[in-house]
Amino acid sequence: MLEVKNLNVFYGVIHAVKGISFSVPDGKIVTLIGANGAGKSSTLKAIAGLVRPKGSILFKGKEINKLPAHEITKLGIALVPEGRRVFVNLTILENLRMGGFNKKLSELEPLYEKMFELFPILKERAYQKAGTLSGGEQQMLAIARALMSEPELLMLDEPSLGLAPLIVAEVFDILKELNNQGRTILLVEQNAAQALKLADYGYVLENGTIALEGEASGLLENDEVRKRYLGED
Amino acid sequence: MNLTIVLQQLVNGISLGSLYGLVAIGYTMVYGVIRLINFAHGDIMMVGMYFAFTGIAMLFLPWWAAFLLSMLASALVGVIIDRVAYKPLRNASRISALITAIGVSFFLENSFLVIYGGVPKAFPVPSLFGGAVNIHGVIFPNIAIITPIVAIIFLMILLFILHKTKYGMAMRALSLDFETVRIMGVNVDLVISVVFAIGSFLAALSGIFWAMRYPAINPLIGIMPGLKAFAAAVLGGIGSVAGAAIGGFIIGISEILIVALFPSLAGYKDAFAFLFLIFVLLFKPTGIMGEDLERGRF
Amino acid sequence: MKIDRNNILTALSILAFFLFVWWGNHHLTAYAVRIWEDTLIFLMLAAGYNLINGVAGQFSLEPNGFVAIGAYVTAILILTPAQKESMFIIEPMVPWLAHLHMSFLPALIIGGIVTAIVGFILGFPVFRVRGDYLAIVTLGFGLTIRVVSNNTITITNGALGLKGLPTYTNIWWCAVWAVLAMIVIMRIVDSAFGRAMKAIRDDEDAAIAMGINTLWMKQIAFVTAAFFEGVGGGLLASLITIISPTVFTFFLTFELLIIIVVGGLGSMTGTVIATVLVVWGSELLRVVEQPMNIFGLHIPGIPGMRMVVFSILLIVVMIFAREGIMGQREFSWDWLLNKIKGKRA
Amino acid sequence: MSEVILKCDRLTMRFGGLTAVRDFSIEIKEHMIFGLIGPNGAGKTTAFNMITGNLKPTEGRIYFYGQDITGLKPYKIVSLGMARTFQNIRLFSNLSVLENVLTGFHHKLKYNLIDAILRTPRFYKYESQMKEEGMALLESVRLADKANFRASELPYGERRKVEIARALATGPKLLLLDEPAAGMNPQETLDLMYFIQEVKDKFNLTVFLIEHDMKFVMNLCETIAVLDHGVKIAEGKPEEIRTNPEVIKAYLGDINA
Repeated sequence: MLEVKNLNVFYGVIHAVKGISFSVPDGKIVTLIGANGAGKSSTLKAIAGLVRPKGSILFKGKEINKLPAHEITKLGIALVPEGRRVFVNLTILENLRMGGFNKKLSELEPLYEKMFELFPILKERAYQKAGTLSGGEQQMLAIARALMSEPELLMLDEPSLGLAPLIVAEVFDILKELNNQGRTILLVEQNAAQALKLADYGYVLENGTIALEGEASGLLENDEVRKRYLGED
Repeated sequence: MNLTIVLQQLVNGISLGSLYGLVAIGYTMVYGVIRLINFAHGDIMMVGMYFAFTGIAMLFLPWWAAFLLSMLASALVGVIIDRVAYKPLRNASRISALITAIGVSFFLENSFLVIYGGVPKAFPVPSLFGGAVNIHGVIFPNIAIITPIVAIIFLMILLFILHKTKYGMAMRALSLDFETVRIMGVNVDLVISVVFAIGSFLAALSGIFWAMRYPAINPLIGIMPGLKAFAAAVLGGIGSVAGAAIGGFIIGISEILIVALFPSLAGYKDAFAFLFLIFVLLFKPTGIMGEDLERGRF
Repeated sequence: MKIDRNNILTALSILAFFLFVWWGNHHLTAYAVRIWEDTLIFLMLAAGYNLINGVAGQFSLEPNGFVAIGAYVTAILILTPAQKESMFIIEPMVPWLAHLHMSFLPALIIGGIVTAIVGFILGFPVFRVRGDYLAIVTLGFGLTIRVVSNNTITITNGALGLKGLPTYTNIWWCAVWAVLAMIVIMRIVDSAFGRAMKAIRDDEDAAIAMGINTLWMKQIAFVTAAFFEGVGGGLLASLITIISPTVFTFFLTFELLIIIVVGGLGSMTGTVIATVLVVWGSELLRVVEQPMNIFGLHIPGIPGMRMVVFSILLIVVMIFAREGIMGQREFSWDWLLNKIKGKRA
Repeated sequence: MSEVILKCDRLTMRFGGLTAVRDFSIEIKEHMIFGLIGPNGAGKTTAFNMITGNLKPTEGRIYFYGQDITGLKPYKIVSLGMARTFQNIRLFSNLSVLENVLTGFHHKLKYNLIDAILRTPRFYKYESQMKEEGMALLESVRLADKANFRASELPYGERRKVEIARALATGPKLLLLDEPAAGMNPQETLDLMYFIQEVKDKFNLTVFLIEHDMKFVMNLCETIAVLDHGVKIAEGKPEEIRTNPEVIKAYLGDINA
């Protein structure tokens, strides 16, 4: 579904992503793990069109590298940004409406229902400001908001960041469920253990390059990964 | 002072206040989405006046056509200013954008000075706005009655757009989180352009009514009302459209009443808004309707 | 040892500068001397402005208001009682000011001190808020000063202004004050106070968490700027000999803003370079406002064109060269000596 | 028996209608490492901000070494001996590492503005003394070789250490760390754990920290308090917290399974 070739991201003089290539096959969960500053977020932002990269990004065979962010969203890629970034001054329903910005009014109603089914907590509080939600609830809302555009590819940037272990488990359960429903997922995580348990395939990023890649289960067994990213001795 | 005079002054104050309010809305909306005090906003008032003046006095258009064209053209000027001067600085520090805004303000004032000269021009007032009505022995100038009505109509339209349309919702969502709004599939640059267009349109509207109230216009005429409108926006809590309108009324009415009650202070009336502003900042730094300066909302 | 060497080099270059002033005073045209006087006064104003704006990062638009205060105070003090009596024709001057008269130096210093006091008082409300609000309130303050000077007829003679001021200002006054201002301001910058100001500029919350009394640091920067702007106003008043409420407009602030932005916000070296560039450039630009004859073609002068060019310049600098000439860097003797050594090696 | 360094007595913070922290009471004894955990938005940072004076509590009192410090200005509290770091590292990015540290000395500055302007002997004396102390401090946290780097040039992990060193420069007795391990990988986190332990012993500190990384908190802290929806639901030794049913329900989930 997604084919990234020789991707480079620069911030001024800083070379954040140095020519990485990877692919996300249909219906799979692929994860990018690595330390802070390894270039994981930059990669996601590049795919979403928030930074201008060099290289090639093919989505369903179409080159999207030069497209503006809102056009990329329309093609069927949604990003759940790092730190959730829900619109705190908007109600939960309005947040969902923002997620489905380019949907027709008639399409929205069933989508709301679907989201409320997936995240019952949102239904109870549909008319409250998103700022009143707890961190975990905001993460749910951020995922629901992304799903409102009915994306074929769902990208998540550190969904476990700053969440209680309890909530992290819940979030990962939901991702599993979404994947079971056939959604393709690209997941960026520092919480390597849980990301690899969930994913089909994993890439380890180090200093802007791919240091390791392989089946997620294989990476979980890899000594190097265990030592550096799972904190095991 | 008897009741008639009080009433007259009150109507006068409401009318002036609605002019400040219309300009204040532009400040507040632009600040709400891109966190920029658009110094040049007051000058858009002046631009609107000169465009309308050109339409009536030089192109001999009917007044309504001249007014409408002027407002549309001013909206376009607002959009161009944003695209040319502010957009390249979206990711720069706020101080850079603010300095640029001062540059734009200066540019507008001086290019109109170059084009139209520094000598004040007499603004042609259409007869509809020129007369006065006598209600039970109290004389009200037409303009003083029409102004608040027009202002309130446009305010209602604006509030409808903000709260009932998806683009209005996008404007409210924008407050400094461009990235997230962008990945919702929203063309953020377009939304920001719309904000500038609305703000400039209303500023031009206010400018035209200002020019009919005080019918001599010059290229520096926008500075003072612009600043007072800014004071009104802060007073109302910057980021809040309703607050801006209320702030405008408060500044307008108190300015008129103070001059009416203490004629000896008339010379200081232009300084009054700032004392008011400083006072507000001292005791309620977030304004009347505002809660948190760092969190925008309409 | 190193510090001594640098101090000696600095002292020598100041001496060289005064030699240049002495030479220029005798050999340059009156016009050139006048522009050097402008340049030096602007240098003092810009250095103060850069302290509050660039170093402490508080975006204030105070200069024209403060310069006006300094100019009025100095002017009132150096006018003779007889001059005042003949000038105040609408209403007589208040008696306690009408008989006050003193020489230039104390008048300048009092002008600076009064301005500093006004700045100190103004600082309390305006520094309660951060960022943009400061800009607009200080801008409003400048306009308020104009309104006040227009209305306090028994002190300022209202719209008629004050005329026939004694012309004390010469290049020596300007040079000595400019050097003094530079030394004082650079020493503040290069001390714990300057560090605290820069800390506030970079991250105010973190500065507070370091135990820095941020209001106090901002006040030091603001009051220092106010003092030198007040003195600069006094020098300008005696240089142009006529002041009125419309003399010190926002254009003055605007010019200073261009100077510190072009030089690089926070860099005093940049301020020096940019002051010379902008003041002299501004003189050259007068050409566009004068009628010209090119190949028999008569082009009328366009008043206001200079300011249009200026505002475009500012916008272009902000968009394409935000860091200005120097960024936040400063000239230092060590850097220069290393450079020279490097070339030899 | 060691002395109580910090005591919070029924702290409550309301923002408009929202109660961020309710009746928060803790006592921290000297020389301990005290951890505060809880889900995002539980009010941990708000509690910190009240203690450091950035927020004035709606109700309740704060005592530092028995002295009531409620409502004191942050810079006053710093000079009493309390320093903090921020969740997202906030260094002065245009200052050098050494200059960053020197700002921490500011509240006990021994020369005044006149000394600085006239460059009196006192200025030179204390300026060089400060620089020596600053270098000594950087030396002791093994950052001396980075002294002249601009803060923004350092890698993430080192920036966190500089931020802690800068806080140490204020001469604190109590050090508050707001999510020090956020954004670090296991290796960096481990590193930081030793660093904090080392700094604590070397500077004779009491440490109060907020953290999400369970491993980090459990290994480092002697006492842990758990905050949920602004209310303290538990306090105790790590093993007690780990097995506290309420904490498991609200926060930990079934991580031990």
